[in-house]
Amino acid sequence: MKSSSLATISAAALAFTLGSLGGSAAALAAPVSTDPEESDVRTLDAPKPGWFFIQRGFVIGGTLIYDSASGKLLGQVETPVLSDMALDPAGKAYYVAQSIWTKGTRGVRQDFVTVYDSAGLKVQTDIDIPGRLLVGGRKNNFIVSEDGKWGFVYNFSPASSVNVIDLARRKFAKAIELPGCADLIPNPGVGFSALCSDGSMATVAVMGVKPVITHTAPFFNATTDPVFDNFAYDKARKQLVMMTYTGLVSTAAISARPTIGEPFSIQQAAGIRKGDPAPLEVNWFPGGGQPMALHRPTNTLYVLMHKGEYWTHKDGAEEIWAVDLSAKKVTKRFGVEGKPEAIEVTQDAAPRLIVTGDDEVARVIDPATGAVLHTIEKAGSGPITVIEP
Amino acid sequence: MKSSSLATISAAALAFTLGSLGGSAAALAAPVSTDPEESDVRTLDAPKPGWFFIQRGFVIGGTLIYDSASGKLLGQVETPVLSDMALDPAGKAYYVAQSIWTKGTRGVRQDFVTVYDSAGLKVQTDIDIPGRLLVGGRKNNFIVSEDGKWGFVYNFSPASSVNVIDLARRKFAKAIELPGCADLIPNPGVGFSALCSDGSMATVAVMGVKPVITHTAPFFNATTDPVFDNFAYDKARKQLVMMTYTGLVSTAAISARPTIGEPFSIQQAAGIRKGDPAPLEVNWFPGGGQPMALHRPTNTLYVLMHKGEYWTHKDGAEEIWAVDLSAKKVTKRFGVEGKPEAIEVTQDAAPRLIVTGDDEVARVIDPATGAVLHTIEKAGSGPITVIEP
Amino acid sequence: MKTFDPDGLGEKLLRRFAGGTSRRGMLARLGTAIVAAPVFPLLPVSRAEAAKPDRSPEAKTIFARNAQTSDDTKCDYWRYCAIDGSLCSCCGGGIHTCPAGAEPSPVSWVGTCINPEDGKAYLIAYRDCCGKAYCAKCDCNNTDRETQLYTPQLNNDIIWCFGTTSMEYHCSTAVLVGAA
Amino acid sequence: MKTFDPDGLGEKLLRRFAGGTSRRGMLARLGTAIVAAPVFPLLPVSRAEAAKPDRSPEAKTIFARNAQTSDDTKCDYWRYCAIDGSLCSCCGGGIHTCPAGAEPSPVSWVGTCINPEDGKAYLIAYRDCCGKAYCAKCDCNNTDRETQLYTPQLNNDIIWCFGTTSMEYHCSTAVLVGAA
Repeated sequence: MKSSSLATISAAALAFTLGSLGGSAAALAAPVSTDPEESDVRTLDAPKPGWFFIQRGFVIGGTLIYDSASGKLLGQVETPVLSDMALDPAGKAYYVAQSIWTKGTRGVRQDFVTVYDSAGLKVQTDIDIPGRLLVGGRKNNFIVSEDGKWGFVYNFSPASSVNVIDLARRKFAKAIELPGCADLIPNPGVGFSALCSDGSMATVAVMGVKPVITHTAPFFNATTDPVFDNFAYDKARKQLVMMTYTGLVSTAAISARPTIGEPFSIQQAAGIRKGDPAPLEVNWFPGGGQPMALHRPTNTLYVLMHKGEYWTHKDGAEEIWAVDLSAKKVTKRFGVEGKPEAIEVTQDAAPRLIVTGDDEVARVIDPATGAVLHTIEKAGSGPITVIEP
Repeated sequence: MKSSSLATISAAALAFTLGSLGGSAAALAAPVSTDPEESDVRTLDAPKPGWFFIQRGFVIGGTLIYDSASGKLLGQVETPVLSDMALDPAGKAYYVAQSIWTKGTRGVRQDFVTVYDSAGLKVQTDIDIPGRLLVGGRKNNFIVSEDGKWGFVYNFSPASSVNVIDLARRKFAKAIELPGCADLIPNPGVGFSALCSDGSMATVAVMGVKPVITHTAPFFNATTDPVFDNFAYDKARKQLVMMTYTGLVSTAAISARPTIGEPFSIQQAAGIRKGDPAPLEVNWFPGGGQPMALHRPTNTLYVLMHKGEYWTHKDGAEEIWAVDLSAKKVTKRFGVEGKPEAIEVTQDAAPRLIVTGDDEVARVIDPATGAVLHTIEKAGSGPITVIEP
Repeated sequence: MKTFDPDGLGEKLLRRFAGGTSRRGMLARLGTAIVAAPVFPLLPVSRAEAAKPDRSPEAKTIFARNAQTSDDTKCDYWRYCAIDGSLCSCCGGGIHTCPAGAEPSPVSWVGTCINPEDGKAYLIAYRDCCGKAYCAKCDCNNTDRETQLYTPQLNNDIIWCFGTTSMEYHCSTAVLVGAA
Repeated sequence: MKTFDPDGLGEKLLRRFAGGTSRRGMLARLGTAIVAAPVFPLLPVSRAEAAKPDRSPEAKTIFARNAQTSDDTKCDYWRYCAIDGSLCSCCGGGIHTCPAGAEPSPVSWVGTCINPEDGKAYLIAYRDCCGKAYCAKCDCNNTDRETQLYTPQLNNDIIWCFGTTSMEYHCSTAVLVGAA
């Protein structure tokens, strides 16, 4: 096949070159002045703090890798629609939890975690798993433990469970039933935690023979003022940062027995009245699929905010608010274009905000000034991922 | 799984209804006034002369079925990206020749023809074949014989061949090598014909033990004035209608020994000088991926025409020209919006033109007046298919 | 909570969600369900909610104030108060009808929407039609009382194609379950 | 035609298309190729063309008159006179470089494009990069001397991913083969 294909080309070149040269075979036999180029393939550096990753969305598969400094596209990790990407903390691999049918939209369902090497983006292996939740836009359905040894993939069948993957051995380890809970939180040395429909946080100790599940007391209302799925975890502080639809910001100290901090209102932190779920009341509310980003070095939370009534929690933003979590103060507000629904922030000393929305136009913003440094068309609708320290 | 899932919902409904009603179980126990609706599934009539089919394009799979009279969407045939759809002449089935990898963009390649019943659009079977050409926008890579018994799928590996499918027995029959030729033409009682790179038409008699391939004398120049792939065949006249980049229209009488008619210039048929491949010369040229449509009852050809130089054969149209093939005269010219690159025409007594382009906006046009009867957003970029008498 | 009586209030709703499945069949399913019972932790919350006086904002969301009852191919049709995805009404189907070749999911997320004509709240099951490529027409994303993944039956981002032969998402319907 | 000498003019071009494959390897391939010989019927046509005085419009197409040499992420870059698809230069690759994880097809369609700087015609191999989902950036569709399926090596619609581990199309490069 390859051989005859090469001949196909050669004959074509021959025929065509003869044509364009006037058909003198002698002329062609003479050496051609310009040397031919070789085809080659790019390799990538290990993921850098200035990079960001945007999943393209519901129609085109792929997660695009960008450099926030240049705004340039560096490459693409193969993340089929509805798949979840997680990073190897050592920077050696990208992991993609995905579900593929043998005949595209039908046939046999296959759930697996694909391991790509971060330099060549080549498939190293597929780790089969029993199943996973099919949903878009979430960052906490597939998490990797801080030591990089374990992967946790949320499954919903619609019975709720978590698939534990041994990333060192690259094989599925076990499934753990987790009734009434979702959204996985790293819990170093313990396993993972999750949020539950009764308003509690569940913690799952996975290391024992049988997993042990404990719950905190309920601390939020899952149906009247839910905590957004796309919360943020700070490894250094072992702290989870959560935000609710009304704008209540709370933190949790993650351990075998997590403790939940006192929530505060982002609106009150900005000097206005707190968000109210009551109908007709207009206020500034957080919104979007990925409505907040945590800059860990400075413990600053950046939140996508819009004017509206309650139950507009998916609306795109008109402003970005910077919240100093230590002082519980909104330290900056600035307007943003494009009604973004997803936000992330690079974790380096001079952080860059990345926002995108339904129009798939990403913007790289300097949070110090609110200035747009790069505008990138066709970047994708998110979620957005960065390298965490 | 199904059982627990039903319970999931029931519990949800229970919980939620309690919530919204104020939590009195007694209240819920009382009969609910409004009766529940049943979920059901649409079934379709057999394909009608007023229907048209538009393949969506390179990103979203599917071929949309529209009624040209109402402009309404009736349903979708599952045609993955780069697949080819053909109609059962009896109207009982849709055939889709496709290529699917077991893991989406990788894994094991599977080439097959899927049979869908035209009423329920359900998969009846997949007929495995050895391979097929991967290319978009072509109508003549998968054709079905007039009696509905045989399917012919063009394959390019890059060696050129045709896969013959027994549609009655629903199994692959044989592969026939066809060096240097492509674009399949029905040839009733013989097999099929095809166009070749030496400018000839090949005819393949498939019924014998060994296929017999004969060639006409060359009648066009494959590299300087190619015949567009998307030609049209008229079953009643057993006539093929072809058009070249410069605008030469020719017909061929299809038989075991096809005869090629004298070509005429579409531009001269409109009273202007003929199309010239010479550089810099501006003229009206045919263009697009599917640049012409044949209304068989009146032997009228509708052509997408644009102003420009030669080698602009993919450019979208500014005008549609109607050519009376019997009189070899352009009988009508009218302007068209949207720079369409594909055109078809329904085969009923009051024909409707359908055009679409890169913007995937389809327009249904009355060829008698040029009036746009329906404008359909997100219809697809084509190719467009209609029911042939 | 695990002891509530399936022959009581629960079963009536269950039958509605099953779309006319026989009572016997439903009870059998429920039997299994009680064992798995993934969402029963929900109930106390909802009961708690039920007590609150200000718990019934359905009539007053911005969606409800602007909803219409005449055109089910528009995102502001009253039943779509919590829908997310392509409207099957625009894809060759209907408000409770899957397009030809698609399969309705036996389970779904739910919404409680107000019919502007009688001002009453109705329970709506947003059943996905599954097994065909994404329709990508009339995409809507309404969020009245829509929640997050830990309350899945009220979340409209999940692909609700469970128990169907294929989980490929095509479009979404809005099936009337009954008065809420 | 089947007897032309692969050690002659043909082989030099062959080696270029193989991107530096050893002569021995190429001769082996060609041996097989002559048996299959799918496109040899092309040659008489081209030879005939070669005789025509007005056969060299490369310098004069509207594309060639407007082409530039500075930015290979734009559709009007001179080498793209017959390209169709996403430019690898916009996808993390380069003019002759596939993005990480993609695989260049060993075969391709070809174009003959004019470099505005020297006014000379060059043979360009449009090698697809394969095995990754469609890049969908910087989509171009230029058609200088682009033909139909029965002359496949001059057609830019075909997915030119033959002999790669996956035929999924990602983007297209424009590799300089030599002076035409």
